[in-house]
Amino acid sequence: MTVRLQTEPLDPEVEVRTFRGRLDESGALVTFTGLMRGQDGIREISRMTLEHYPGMTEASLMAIEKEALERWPLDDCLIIHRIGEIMPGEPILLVAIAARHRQQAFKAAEFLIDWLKTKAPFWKYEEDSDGGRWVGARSQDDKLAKRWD
Amino acid sequence: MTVRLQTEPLDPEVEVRTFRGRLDESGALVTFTGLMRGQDGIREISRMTLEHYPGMTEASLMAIEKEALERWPLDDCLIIHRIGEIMPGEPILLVAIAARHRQQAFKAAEFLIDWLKTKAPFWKYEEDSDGGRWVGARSQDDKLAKRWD
Amino acid sequence: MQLLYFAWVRQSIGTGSEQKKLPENVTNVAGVIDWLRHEGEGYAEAFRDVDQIKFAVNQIFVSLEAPVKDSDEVAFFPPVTGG
Amino acid sequence: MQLLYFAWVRQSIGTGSEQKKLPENVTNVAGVIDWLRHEGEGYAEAFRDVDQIKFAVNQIFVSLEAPVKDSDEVAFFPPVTGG
Repeated sequence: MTVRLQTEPLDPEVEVRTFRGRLDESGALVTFTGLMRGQDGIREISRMTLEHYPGMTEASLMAIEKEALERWPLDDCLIIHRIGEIMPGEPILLVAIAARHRQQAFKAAEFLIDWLKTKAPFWKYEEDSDGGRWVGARSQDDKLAKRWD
Repeated sequence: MTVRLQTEPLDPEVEVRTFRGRLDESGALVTFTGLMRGQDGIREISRMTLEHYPGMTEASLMAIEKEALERWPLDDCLIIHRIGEIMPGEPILLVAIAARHRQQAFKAAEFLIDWLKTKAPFWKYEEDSDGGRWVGARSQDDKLAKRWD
Repeated sequence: MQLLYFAWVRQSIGTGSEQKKLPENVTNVAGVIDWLRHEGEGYAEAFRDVDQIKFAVNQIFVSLEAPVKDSDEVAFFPPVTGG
Repeated sequence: MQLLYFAWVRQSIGTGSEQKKLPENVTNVAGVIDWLRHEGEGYAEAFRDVDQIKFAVNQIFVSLEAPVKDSDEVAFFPPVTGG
């Protein structure tokens, strides 16, 4: 059970290898990597900056992880989130879930990400050649999070 | 779009790193690794052997991948399945899916595994100290596969 | 006809593949099973309960009524358990 | 009271954190917002549309009616966009 925020680049494969090495009797390992997209369909995004609420962000990720562990029989669980400056193509978020069977692992992974996106205090600032803007919340994310109420 | 069967050990992190390196504008990367469990709740399993139908197995995995690509807008997709002898803790199956958004990637990953488990010609033979047996199909897998009819 | 057997079907019959001449009166998968059942004890054992068997003609899953001809590849195996 | 601002709330107000004495007649989050609105143009701008603002008291998400006291840490920020 690990929650980590880091300004350094995130290497998902190194993290997953370590995570997998600690597993014992898990039959299923699901991972999700959120990658920074260099365009949003309209603009070319040159850089993103992730702001967070020191203290509350970590506590909120731990609470989300705890909730997942109460809802599903998981063997282990990892959340790593970048903060600070992020360049296109770089991983922003890694979630890894190990369980006996795949169903629980998939459900828990989707749950963690849905709650993280709507309940953990992070804010994205995007920059392109015209300047910068704060990314607005997606109503789709609120809809997805409601699945778990 | 890759489908591969291999007798050699499967290194999920090496494969995912290569897969991720080829991505361009994907925002979401979902992976599933199926690991051999050294016990089934009753017995200690010392070894597993995976038999397949050369030709039909590859064709069937490619057909499942094609179906996933028709159902969801995916950027890329990878299926690697072990055949032959497998020891406890070793990866049996790796599925990786990249898409713009996470919803499609998660759905496609679950779909691929559900169909693979019920439609791709593989058969598991388990051995323990009492001898060996062919693993029976799980009715739970049939139920999960029916979600996608 | 190219016949293929996998997993415990292969073990019961004692071989994974064989070439046999399709009898003229056999026209579908159900007929192939009835014919093979009389080819020996291992075959009888393998095909005792048809509900436990899946079959493919030329590498496509089919039903018992699917037509077959002598040039086909017909495979018999248990429900799949990969992944 | 320890006040924290994030993202565009922080940018409007011009600082990420400040210490201010809570007025005696202010007892809940809605009251804090009404009070801060009169602290200057940046505050007025940040709190113009309360529907666009989320708030936490001592790092817990709360509603506008949540009680506050001078020793609390109160944070204001836009809807979250991590992940």
